[in-house]
Amino acid sequence: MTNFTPSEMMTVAAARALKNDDVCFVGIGAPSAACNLARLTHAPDITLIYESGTLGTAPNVLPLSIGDGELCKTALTTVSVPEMFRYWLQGGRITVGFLGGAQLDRFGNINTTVVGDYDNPKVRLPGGGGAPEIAISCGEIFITMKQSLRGFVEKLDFVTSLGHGKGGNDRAAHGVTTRGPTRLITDLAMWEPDPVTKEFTVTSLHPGVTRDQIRETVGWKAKFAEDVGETPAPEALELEVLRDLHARTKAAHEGK
Amino acid sequence: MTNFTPSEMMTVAAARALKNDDVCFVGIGAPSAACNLARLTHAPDITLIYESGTLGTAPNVLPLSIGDGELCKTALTTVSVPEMFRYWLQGGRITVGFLGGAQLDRFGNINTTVVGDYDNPKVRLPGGGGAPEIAISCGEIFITMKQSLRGFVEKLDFVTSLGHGKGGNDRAAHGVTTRGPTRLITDLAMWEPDPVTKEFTVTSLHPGVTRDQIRETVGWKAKFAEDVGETPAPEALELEVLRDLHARTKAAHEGK
Amino acid sequence: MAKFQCLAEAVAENLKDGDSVAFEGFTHLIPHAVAHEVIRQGRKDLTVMRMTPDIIYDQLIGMGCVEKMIFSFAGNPGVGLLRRFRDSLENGWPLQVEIEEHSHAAMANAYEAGAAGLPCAIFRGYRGAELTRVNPNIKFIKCPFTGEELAAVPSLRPDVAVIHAQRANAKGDVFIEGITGVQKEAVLAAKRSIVTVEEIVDDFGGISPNATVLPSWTVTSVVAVPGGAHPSYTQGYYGRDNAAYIEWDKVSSDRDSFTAWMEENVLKQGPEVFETRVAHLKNAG
Amino acid sequence: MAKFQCLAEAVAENLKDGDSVAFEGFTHLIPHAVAHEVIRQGRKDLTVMRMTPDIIYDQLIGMGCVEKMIFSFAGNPGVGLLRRFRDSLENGWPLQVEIEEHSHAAMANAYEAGAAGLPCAIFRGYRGAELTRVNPNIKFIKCPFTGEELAAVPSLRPDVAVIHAQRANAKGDVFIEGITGVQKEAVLAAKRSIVTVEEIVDDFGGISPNATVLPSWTVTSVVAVPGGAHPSYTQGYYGRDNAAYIEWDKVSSDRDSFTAWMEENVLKQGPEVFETRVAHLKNAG
Repeated sequence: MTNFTPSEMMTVAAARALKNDDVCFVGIGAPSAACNLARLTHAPDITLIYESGTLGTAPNVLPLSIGDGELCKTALTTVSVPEMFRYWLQGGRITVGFLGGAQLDRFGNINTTVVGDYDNPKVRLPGGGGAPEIAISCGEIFITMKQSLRGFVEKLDFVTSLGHGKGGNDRAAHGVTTRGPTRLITDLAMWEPDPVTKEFTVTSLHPGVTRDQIRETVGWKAKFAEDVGETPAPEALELEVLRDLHARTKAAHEGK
Repeated sequence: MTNFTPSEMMTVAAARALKNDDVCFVGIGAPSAACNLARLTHAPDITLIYESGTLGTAPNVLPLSIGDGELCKTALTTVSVPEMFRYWLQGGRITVGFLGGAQLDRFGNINTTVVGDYDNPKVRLPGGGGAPEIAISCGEIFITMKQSLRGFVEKLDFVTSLGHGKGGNDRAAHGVTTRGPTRLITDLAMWEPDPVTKEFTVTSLHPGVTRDQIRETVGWKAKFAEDVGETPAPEALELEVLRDLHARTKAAHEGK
Repeated sequence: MAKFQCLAEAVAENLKDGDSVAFEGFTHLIPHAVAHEVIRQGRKDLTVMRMTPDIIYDQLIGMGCVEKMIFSFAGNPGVGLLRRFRDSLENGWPLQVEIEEHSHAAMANAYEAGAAGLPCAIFRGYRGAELTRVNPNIKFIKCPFTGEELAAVPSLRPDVAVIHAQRANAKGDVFIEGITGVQKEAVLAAKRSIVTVEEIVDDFGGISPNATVLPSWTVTSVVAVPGGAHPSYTQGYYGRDNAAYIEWDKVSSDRDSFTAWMEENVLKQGPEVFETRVAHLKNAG
Repeated sequence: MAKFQCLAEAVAENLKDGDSVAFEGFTHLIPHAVAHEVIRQGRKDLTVMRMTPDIIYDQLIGMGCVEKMIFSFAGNPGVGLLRRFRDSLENGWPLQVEIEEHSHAAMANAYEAGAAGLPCAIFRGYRGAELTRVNPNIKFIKCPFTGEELAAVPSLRPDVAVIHAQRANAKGDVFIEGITGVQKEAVLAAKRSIVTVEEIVDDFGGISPNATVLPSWTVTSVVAVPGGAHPSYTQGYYGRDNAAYIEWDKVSSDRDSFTAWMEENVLKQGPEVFETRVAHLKNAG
């Protein structure tokens, strides 16, 4: 077996969850790597959309920012940002949206706004950006985040975007009809919401990861599914494509 | 003095009312001829906009329809129809809008919807099209119509678009802040609303037209301003440019 | 993903009796070929919508395909009235068409709201206009910040949008340019869509990075019908057949000449006839 | 009609203390040169707005020009947080900036509504999101047809919009392509606008009939500032200076290094320096 990092495992696992006919609203960082890895391996026809307006883009290197020229140059077309949020996101055309954040709770609610009190912040984070409406308008949401006690918290300091709310039917009670977070893909495991309570439950551990590692990196009492499998390790091809992508990206961002 | 037709007088008079820095929302027919005559004579920088989406167009021949290719080919750019009605008309960017119709009343209200009862029409007309919002969104409205008892009526069968309503401050009472009809340009005369009552009043007769001719072609008791002037006859250059435009248009529409 | 189909198949699969259908186009790119196929297939009870219903709606109404029409300007552009539409409304021939009438601004906003997945559109409109009396689908709401009253109309979300465009590429993406009207909005607002194109190319080549393109996955069916907009025009391909619009005024002036014309020019023909109809208009494109 | 001006004049005439200003751009075409001129002229008490305030807002805030910021994502894109913005919010240095915070969808809709002359925008948003608790400019209205609750925000109508674009022609019309963000909306929503361009050409030549063009009469001032978007990029001219964005994280990390950098790179410079800054990025455009 090839060696791989937990980050690589997370990206590969996220990529595998995408289908050839998905239409993805892609964020910068891990989601961008995962979506493009999927495009370069098993899902060549996947549609990638970045909120800057680029429809059906196929970047050769990963963008540093959501509006890099590479995204526009390789896109089918580029629309204005109001159109992106009205016709494409709110229009219900996105099958999978990616989210991540500074804090996550067990129901997939996310905070990217503030640590501490909103009016008296300890750490002022960038804010929601597209997240509040990505969270409610995409068919389903995949969350990618590295596990840590600082990030996986019992209670969010601020609810930037809705996941399953307080669990159960709370999401629907907010008038939201999309599925919300259906997968949480971390550097250690795959999680899925419990069908009834909607609390995230570990369904698969990445190779070599123990249940204790999960418990020690999550600020709530982690739950495990009845059958917890092992995530298949990244294949040689997946790693090769991903590493090539990162190498091209690094070269490009450093000015070649 | 050159001979000219009442139609030509009407078009020339309407053209003269336009200024070089006007932004006009142009309708098909007389307004289109007037706007392009202005552009080809004293107002070379006038901005012409057709509701099909063409911004800053300069057609070499008059369009038969509001969306002829000639309008797009000679335009600065062409936008979608929703954008036209949202950003350009509702956005308050038009200084002069042109309207006409099947029926007009003394306050500049217009009917292009139906003769007879709406639910049981004697003649079903095309309908309002852009008129209801042109009437309220443009800085001011010029009405061009040939005078006739059938068209200039005491009471409209249907109010398609608002002029000065019931007169006086009625327009403002509808929450409308634009000036509304400021000129009525016919084949016989120039009319302007009375500053207080807002009823159209003849301010100038076209050459050779008598007051009786006005009275006989208007279905209400026509009012005349204290000083009624004579509209200057079309100049040779105006007629030449207008006739050339019509000749080019006729040749083009008949397939050259 | 868009399916490449022949016209008969595209209509048979996607456009059913009782559907609501937008055959959109604003003078430019009006999808005549599809409307004729719908007439040949004898569709009934359609709710048709369009800002500027013109000849094809006159034809659909005259042939008895239409139950209801939602519109803002029903005329033969630059020529006059729609005589089959009038005959239906004034005399009930062949059927009494129900109408829902709006202004252009209302329809444009309603398509836009449909494309945006909203239930309604708001705009500054209809002040002092009498359509508010006869159309219950015009309401007013208050801006929650300024108190200003704004008009509201339900969004338009047809079962089927039908448009004509310049080109599709091999994947079924659709490229439109020139006067684009509300066609993009109509397709995005609809459940299904049929797009006829002048030609199918491998790829679009050097178009603008901001070109109007409908991705293949937003389109249901793509059909190559060269000349398919005739007597309307397709910028870059052929000019508008103004003579045909003027002729229509005469053809449609009575029921017999209308019926005979439809028999000869629509019922007995197929989509391939459109290419020959635009042959003499190529220079004007 | 747009006036052709030099940058100092354009800012002095159009952008006053206390104005509300949108320096818009979505990664692409960010109007850095104008922001630097505003800092040099010492503007105060500005209300600045932008979907994605980044380095220039960090600089404006750090230099004490800003009273209030309306925004939806305040980060150094792809790099991290905005350290001068944080220092203001967390420690009040040099001033405590007031914030009005929205989501991207809200801001995009609010600019769109501003361009459309409406007092507010409605959209399906903010459900279950806590910004509704802290921002009184988020309200909800009911669709009068379906009863669905929709979010409403006031439209954005700045005193001044500032953007950077590829080209103006001799009349002062402005051409933009690539990622156009909300720049067109910002200009149309604003009372006045300053547009810097890479070059002024006689005419635009063979651009698309549907190109994004702001007519001269919608623009107040046009200024040629080659490289004026640096370290952002201008498609077709030069690439993004990613290294500068990464460097900013360090420069802005403390007050002294920030102040020294601004002195050296902004206060002591003029708009002509931008052309030299993009010289090494031309291949990447």
